[in-house]
Amino acid sequence: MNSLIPLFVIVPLATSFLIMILGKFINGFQKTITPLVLLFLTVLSFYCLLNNHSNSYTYAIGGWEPIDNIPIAIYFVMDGFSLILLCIISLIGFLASVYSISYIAKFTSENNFYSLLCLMITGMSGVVLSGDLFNLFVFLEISVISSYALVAFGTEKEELEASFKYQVLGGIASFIILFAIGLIYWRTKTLNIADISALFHSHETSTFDLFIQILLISGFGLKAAMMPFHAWLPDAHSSAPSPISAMLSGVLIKAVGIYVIIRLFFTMFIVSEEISLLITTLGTISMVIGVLLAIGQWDIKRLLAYHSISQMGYVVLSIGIGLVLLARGVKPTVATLAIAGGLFHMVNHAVFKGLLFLNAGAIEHRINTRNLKEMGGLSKHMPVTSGTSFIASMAISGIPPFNGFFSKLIIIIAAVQAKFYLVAFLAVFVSVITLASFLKFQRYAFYNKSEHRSTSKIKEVPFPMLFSMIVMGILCLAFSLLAFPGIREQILGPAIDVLTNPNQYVQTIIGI
Amino acid sequence: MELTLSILIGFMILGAIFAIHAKDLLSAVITTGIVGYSLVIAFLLLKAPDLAIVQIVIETITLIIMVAVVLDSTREELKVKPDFKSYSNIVLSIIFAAVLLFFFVQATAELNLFGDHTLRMAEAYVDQAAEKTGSINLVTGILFDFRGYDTLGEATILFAAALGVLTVLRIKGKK
Amino acid sequence: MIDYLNILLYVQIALCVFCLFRIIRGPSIADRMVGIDIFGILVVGICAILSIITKRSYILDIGIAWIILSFIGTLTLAKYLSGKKLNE
Amino acid sequence: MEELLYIIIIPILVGLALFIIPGKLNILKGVLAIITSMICLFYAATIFTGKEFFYTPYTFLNQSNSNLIQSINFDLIKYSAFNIDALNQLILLFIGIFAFLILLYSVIYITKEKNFSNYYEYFLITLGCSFGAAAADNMLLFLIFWGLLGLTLYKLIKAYNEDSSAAAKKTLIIVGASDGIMILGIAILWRVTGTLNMSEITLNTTSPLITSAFFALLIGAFTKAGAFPFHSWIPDYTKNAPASSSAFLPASLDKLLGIYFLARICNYIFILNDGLRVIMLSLGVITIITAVMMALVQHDYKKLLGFHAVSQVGYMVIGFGLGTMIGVAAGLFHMINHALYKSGLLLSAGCVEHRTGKNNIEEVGGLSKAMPITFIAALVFALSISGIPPLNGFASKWMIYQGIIDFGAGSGIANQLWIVWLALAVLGSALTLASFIKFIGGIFLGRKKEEFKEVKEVSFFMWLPLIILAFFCIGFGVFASGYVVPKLFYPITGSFSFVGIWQSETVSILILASIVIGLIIYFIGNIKNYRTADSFVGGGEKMYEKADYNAVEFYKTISEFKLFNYLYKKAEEKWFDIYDLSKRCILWFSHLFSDTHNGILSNYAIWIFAGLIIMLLIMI
Amino acid sequence: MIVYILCFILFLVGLYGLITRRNLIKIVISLSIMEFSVFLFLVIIGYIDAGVAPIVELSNQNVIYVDPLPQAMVLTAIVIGLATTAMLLAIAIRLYRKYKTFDIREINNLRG
Amino acid sequence: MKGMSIIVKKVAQLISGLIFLYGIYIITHGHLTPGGGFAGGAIIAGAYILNILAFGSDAMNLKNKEQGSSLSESLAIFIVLMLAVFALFIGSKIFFANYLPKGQLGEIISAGAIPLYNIFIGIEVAAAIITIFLALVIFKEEVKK
Amino acid sequence: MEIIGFIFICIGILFNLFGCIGLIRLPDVYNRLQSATKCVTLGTCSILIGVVFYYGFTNGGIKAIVAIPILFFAATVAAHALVKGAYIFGIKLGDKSVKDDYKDVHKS
Amino acid sequence: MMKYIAIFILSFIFWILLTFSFSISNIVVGIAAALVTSFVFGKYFLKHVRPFLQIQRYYWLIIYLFIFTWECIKANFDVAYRVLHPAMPIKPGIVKVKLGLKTNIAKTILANSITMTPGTISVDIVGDEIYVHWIYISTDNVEEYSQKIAGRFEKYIKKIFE
Ligand code: NA
Ligand code: NA
Repeated sequence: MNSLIPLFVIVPLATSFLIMILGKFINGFQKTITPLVLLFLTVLSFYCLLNNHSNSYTYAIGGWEPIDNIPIAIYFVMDGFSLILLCIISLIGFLASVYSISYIAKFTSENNFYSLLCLMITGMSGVVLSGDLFNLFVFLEISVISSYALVAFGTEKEELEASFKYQVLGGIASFIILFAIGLIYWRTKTLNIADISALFHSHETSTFDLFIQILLISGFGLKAAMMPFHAWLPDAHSSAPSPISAMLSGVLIKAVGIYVIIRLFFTMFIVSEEISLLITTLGTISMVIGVLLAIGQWDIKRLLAYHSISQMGYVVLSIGIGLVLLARGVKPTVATLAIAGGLFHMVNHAVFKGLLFLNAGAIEHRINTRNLKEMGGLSKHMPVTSGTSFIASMAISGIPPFNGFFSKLIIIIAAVQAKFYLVAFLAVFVSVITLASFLKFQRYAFYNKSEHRSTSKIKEVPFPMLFSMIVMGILCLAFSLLAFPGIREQILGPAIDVLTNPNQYVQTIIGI
Repeated sequence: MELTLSILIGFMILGAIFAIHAKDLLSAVITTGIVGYSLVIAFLLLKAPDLAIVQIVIETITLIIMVAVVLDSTREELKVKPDFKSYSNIVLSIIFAAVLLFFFVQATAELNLFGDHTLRMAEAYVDQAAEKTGSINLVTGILFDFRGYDTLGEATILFAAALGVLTVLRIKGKK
Repeated sequence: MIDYLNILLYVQIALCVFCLFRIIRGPSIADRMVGIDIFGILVVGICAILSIITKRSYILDIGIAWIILSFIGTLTLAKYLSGKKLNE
Repeated sequence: MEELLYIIIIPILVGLALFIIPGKLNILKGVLAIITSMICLFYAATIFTGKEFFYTPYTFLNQSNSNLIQSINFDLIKYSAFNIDALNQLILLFIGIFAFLILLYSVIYITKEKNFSNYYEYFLITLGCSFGAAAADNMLLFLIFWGLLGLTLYKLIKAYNEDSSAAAKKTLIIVGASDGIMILGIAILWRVTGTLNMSEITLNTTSPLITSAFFALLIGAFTKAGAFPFHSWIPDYTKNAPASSSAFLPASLDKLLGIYFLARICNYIFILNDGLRVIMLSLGVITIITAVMMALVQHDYKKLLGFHAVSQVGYMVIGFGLGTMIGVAAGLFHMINHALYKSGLLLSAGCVEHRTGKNNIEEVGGLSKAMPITFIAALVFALSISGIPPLNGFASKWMIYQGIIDFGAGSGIANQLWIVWLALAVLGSALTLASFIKFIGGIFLGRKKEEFKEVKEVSFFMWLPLIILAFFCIGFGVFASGYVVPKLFYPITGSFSFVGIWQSETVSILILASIVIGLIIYFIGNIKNYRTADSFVGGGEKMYEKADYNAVEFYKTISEFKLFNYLYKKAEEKWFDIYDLSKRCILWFSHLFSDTHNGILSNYAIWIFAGLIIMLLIMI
Repeated sequence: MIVYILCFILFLVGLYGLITRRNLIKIVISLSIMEFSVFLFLVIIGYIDAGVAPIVELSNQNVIYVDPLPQAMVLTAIVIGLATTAMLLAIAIRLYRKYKTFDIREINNLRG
Repeated sequence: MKGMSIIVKKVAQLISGLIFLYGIYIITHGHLTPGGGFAGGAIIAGAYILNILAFGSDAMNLKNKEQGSSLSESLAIFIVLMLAVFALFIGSKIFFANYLPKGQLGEIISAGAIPLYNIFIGIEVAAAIITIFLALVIFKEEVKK
Repeated sequence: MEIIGFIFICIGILFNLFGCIGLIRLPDVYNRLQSATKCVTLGTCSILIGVVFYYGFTNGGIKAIVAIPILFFAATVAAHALVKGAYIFGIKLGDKSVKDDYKDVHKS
Repeated sequence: MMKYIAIFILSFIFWILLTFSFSISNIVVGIAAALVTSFVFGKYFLKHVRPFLQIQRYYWLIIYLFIFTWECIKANFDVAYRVLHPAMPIKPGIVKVKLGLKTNIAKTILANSITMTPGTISVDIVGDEIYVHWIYISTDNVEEYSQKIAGRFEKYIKKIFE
């Protein structure tokens, strides 16, 4: 298993370069190789996920062994938590790339698109696997820089504007993160997360620790688009080409935002109750305000983008509750439940939000508008799009039997168990407004009659796009199974073990 | 040393403020270049020759790119009347700066002073590193051996940026 | 001797302030370009002195690099003045 | 015991399988669906006649290597997934009956609706889920089935135009919201009791936490059943959905389940205190009065029926609010009765719509000769809902009055106010009668229009269910005290002193009074109407319009009162609709926040640093 | 300590520019200035008073070298900075072509 | 006249080759002196940029240089990756292991694979910067009708 | 040797100082270019010669020697390009100027 | 072909000067680097490279360097005087200087020499004339100042480059 770890980075990276080298000479190379490679990665990641047996696997790049128990190499660390992320990265990546075969055909420079897509996946895999703070930053930059370019891929006014704002705000985040990494290095003289964790755990929390924790919350919160650091997201996610929106909302904000926050705060820092409460609060605020912003939107993709903020709020608040309970040292079972709910919802969100963006893309592909007011009556002409988008809408709104229901259920139950009644209530409230705004989407896009155009000529989208949407629709149902005992232990269990037991992570690397 | 460096940084701050306020973009670009070059001197003083040489080239390349952009567009700074918003932004940012500075001083009060640094991770990168990597330039040794993976990432970022620039600047987005 | 050289180094660094003054003061854009050009040359001197102080000849490499790049940078600026695109 | 599994799984599986059959073979789908529903009915009857039992079909093995997770008591199916007691048995049986009858009706009705794909699929899934919800003991399982019902409810409206898609949206939002709130209630219950099985929980509503759990669950029940203030989806739904859908879900199945759950929470899970009873009873009478007032002024006969579907729920709420044996039995009885006559009414309305294609009372008329069977059935249903003896509506309303009077003997505040509850309930009944005179008169009586010359009676499969339902109405009325109530409700509530129908003079007088008042109100309202109609005799085309009963006139009469005028106006602006109120409120906030996202980059940067600084200020 | 503070002030100057300027190029410049300060900060952290530049002297074994790790990090970060700046400028020039202005408040189609 | 004045052109002809060589020097001495692939690559790019500035891109037949440079960029970084991957097959069989013999310290040919990395990173950086530069200066917006 | 080198360096810095003063004092951009580039370049060359004396005939010394012609060419060409650019850009000669022969050439 | 060889030799010398090491490996790498340089940049090198290969020209070059240095120092003090003098005695302007040189490289070197000499800076070369910005125009006579500005170097440059 250990020797498989570097493949997650090497393979997409090599693909990205190969596309630029061979894509010019071999016709259709880019759109063949990318889905194939990502399918391979998907299979690989699921193979690892199903065989990891709650272990952490490490890989010292360059083969440098620790000296005096100080790790000096950059480590790949693959454990239950990073595997979940790897799986959704490669899975959504695969589906988005299949979808792109038809979707991107209308753009020029397809090679660049696929190459950047592979780079983005490389970056995310690198972030998720890296056990080194600075290396994590580097891979984060790979993924965000390729996403900057991909957002502007269409080179229309809005896309460029969105990309610029995204870059400026993302740049602020990067500097804050780098600054915080510098401060951490100043304090600990090391960059290895496990080593830093061991050092931080050996002395009391000080003002300095709080300062860097807050810096990192801001920095990675910006990448994760938590309120009030969210402003770039609706622009960027709505302007990007749809498969990219699916990647951005479905995976990127999780891999470079939420994942890192969780990893750092569970594994690296000694977290105080106050900071955990702060994280919970941020999550709650994002959840509520995100959805309030979403419901007023008439641009589908903007609506979806604001929902990403809101849904990430669920994840963050749930993880935050887990963190609070762990910090208080009470009710470990509820903490586990909260973390499970958060992770579960994160996985679910990847699927249904990815699907929703693909649906939006399908609609845009056929009728060239994102404005709900200009749509209508599409359910007859685009039955698959309509059906899958209904599934996804219900899933994100938390209607049974779709996956979103179960994760929200767990989150609400955990919040109530932890006596966060207000948070639980708000979670329900937001869920209802989510439902309302997705029914609005359903109503205006698929059911109403359209006054603006004759719908008779509209056809369903081509097969590759349908394929991705159908698979994601099935996944929306299938991921419900993660709520059930047996499956849940297999998939989410190792991740939760990793998070609730940071020593394991540290010991795997330092080997004390 | 500390004094020289402080003066140099003060010089940079001055340049930076001017760059931000310059009435024309080319002046701003040039001043940014000066600030970047001052950074090189700082790197030299701080015994970071590798950084110095990289910063020179990168700063110059940045300057050239910026000039190309300004040349293609305009060097006029916007002629806008400052409104309430711009004044309030100035006030806000000064308040932010003050508060952040306060917290920074608070937070870093307990850390080691300038020039007083110990090694932990880097100890292995320095101790017999030349024998381990074969490179007497320790920074290169780190970059391509101990942390070669970072460097691969870094080169990939440059690749991504070049690809991104090509992508953004292609003439037609759609067929 | 090294101490004296240090003083010279600081003098040389201090001379850079003149360039900054010219850059800030202007008045024309060409003045600013002159400022940055001179700055580039002054820094080569800094490198040279530093090289002696630290007894590291490789700092001269940095100086040479600086000469070259400062030259290219100034040419770019000059080309700006001549009103042509950079590739014309 | 396996029957239970069959009635849940078979319809769902068949429903899913029907998706594969192409839409052209709709008849085949219908036949398969009928067969399925017959099987279900058979099993439901078997369960009804059988014993009470707990049933856990399958327990997942915990194969976890994570001890922490194992220790969480979070399993959907623990040990008692389903619980069948007398109440469930009754509900399951009637779900089976209604499904079968309405499906019978649908075969012809739905074939005409060309655009309606997947009707049978969702119908059968609904059926299976209803069985599941009615039988579930584990609250999460219950919640899943319950939530699925909302989904199929949404799918059973054919959302083809502006209004119907809006109605569909509104429906699912309200139902979904209530489901969400129920999750909160269930979560709190779990937190307080540590179990998810309804059968294990009995709680005194002492602490605020438990009370809020009660309200959370109450909202769920109220929404499903359609009680004030969560009723507003029903009229829109009935107006826009095909009649068979309305008859199936809001009129029968949702009522059965909603009231079933209301009964569960009011009488099994929670022990209500006096304050809660006042609230329950108030909500009951408010529901009755407001809904019937709205019904009075409707032009669309399907929507009118929708408001009545709300109004009648008030009686049931009163029944459970009383909490006495007779009250509960009355509530349940009224639930069954209501489901019978209301689905009958909606199906009749569907027949009329099927033949005429018109929805407005003013646009149809004089159909009694053309559609005699429908007319007679509708008349039975109308009389029944208006509480005319000896029909079933009378029997259950009477039991409720009886219950209120009995309740008045108690000492709590709720008991002291018994006369208020009684008076308003009677008034509601009177108004119901008034509006149904309009319904029958407007559709079936009066002058027949030229355009409906060719209108014929509906086909056998459509009127057969009507007749069956009508017979049920009559039978449940006639044999109420002797057979129906003891047989159906004594097993649930225990036997109580059921006072014979004609034995209580007070109650009889009350019933008569309500009839008289209703007639008076109706005729006062129509005096002007008749006069104008007279003056137009022989007046060409206009004659047809004015010669019929006119709901507009009726509305004018009522709205001559300034207060009513004002209230109706506000109601038209949807000021009393909780959905529209919250929508306005939320959109206001939405616009507020939207305006701050003005696209100015420096603002966004300021937010970032302000956020950073605020966090620093709080933490350090 | 003063060095750190001045370094942070340089960062704050960048922040100031970012918030108060509305010209795309000025915003890019402000980001560059923030970038400079972060680089400087990292290098200062690794500085050792008695140290020499981290290039091994084969003749002399007993020397202390300044910490080369922050230098390696900054080297990486400098190149990342170039990449970011290039991307930003490419988009800025493209935006200028579309809008004929560098005013970020005019380039404001995405709101709400 | 294309390009800059005759003085600039002559001097550019004279020293651009030397600048290129200086870039190679910086790259190949990356493990001995300051500099390396990044600095050297950028200097090489500088040599090209100098020529473009002095003569104009037409004189240099740069119509397809952009594609060419992006191709060589891709190729170079692909080789860098492959150098790292070769480690999986040679020696300790670990990704990014320095598998070549270390050689004599301070010699130009030493430090195992580091000079190789430096060279290809240098090519990559040079090509990337040239690509960016060309994209920025040669770029023309489509004329809107 | 070191003393000679030191003297060269001192001279160089003195030249630099003159150049910088010229940069501040002189009236127009052409004059500033005049004094500044020349003085500073010569000054820096002088410093480099000083370095040569310090290092002697070693790697460092040779490098300093190599640097001198490069600096010479770079600085002169840069100054020339700047002055021409400034003229084409339209920056007027200062008030003190007495002659402008280039005016006619540039116009044509 | 010639220019490829010239740049190869020049590069190799440059390499040796830069590294100043005569180990085999360094020379091998140097040759490789010079080859690459000549291969990549050969076509951009000066067109007429024959003068580079004639030894006698280097003799004049060295002489020229001394003269040039001397002139520079002289002029430098002159400029320093003008700059430091409180009254700033300058009389700047652009003058046209006639040249007797033919090849572009020679003109370029001359122009550079003029530029490098403090007090004068060449603005442009147009045909056989070189326009010079002069900080102190001492005379109005074209011949006179041509001699003063260019004449000092012209003959040496002619010998070296033509
Ligand atoms: Na529409
Ligand atoms: Na009528």
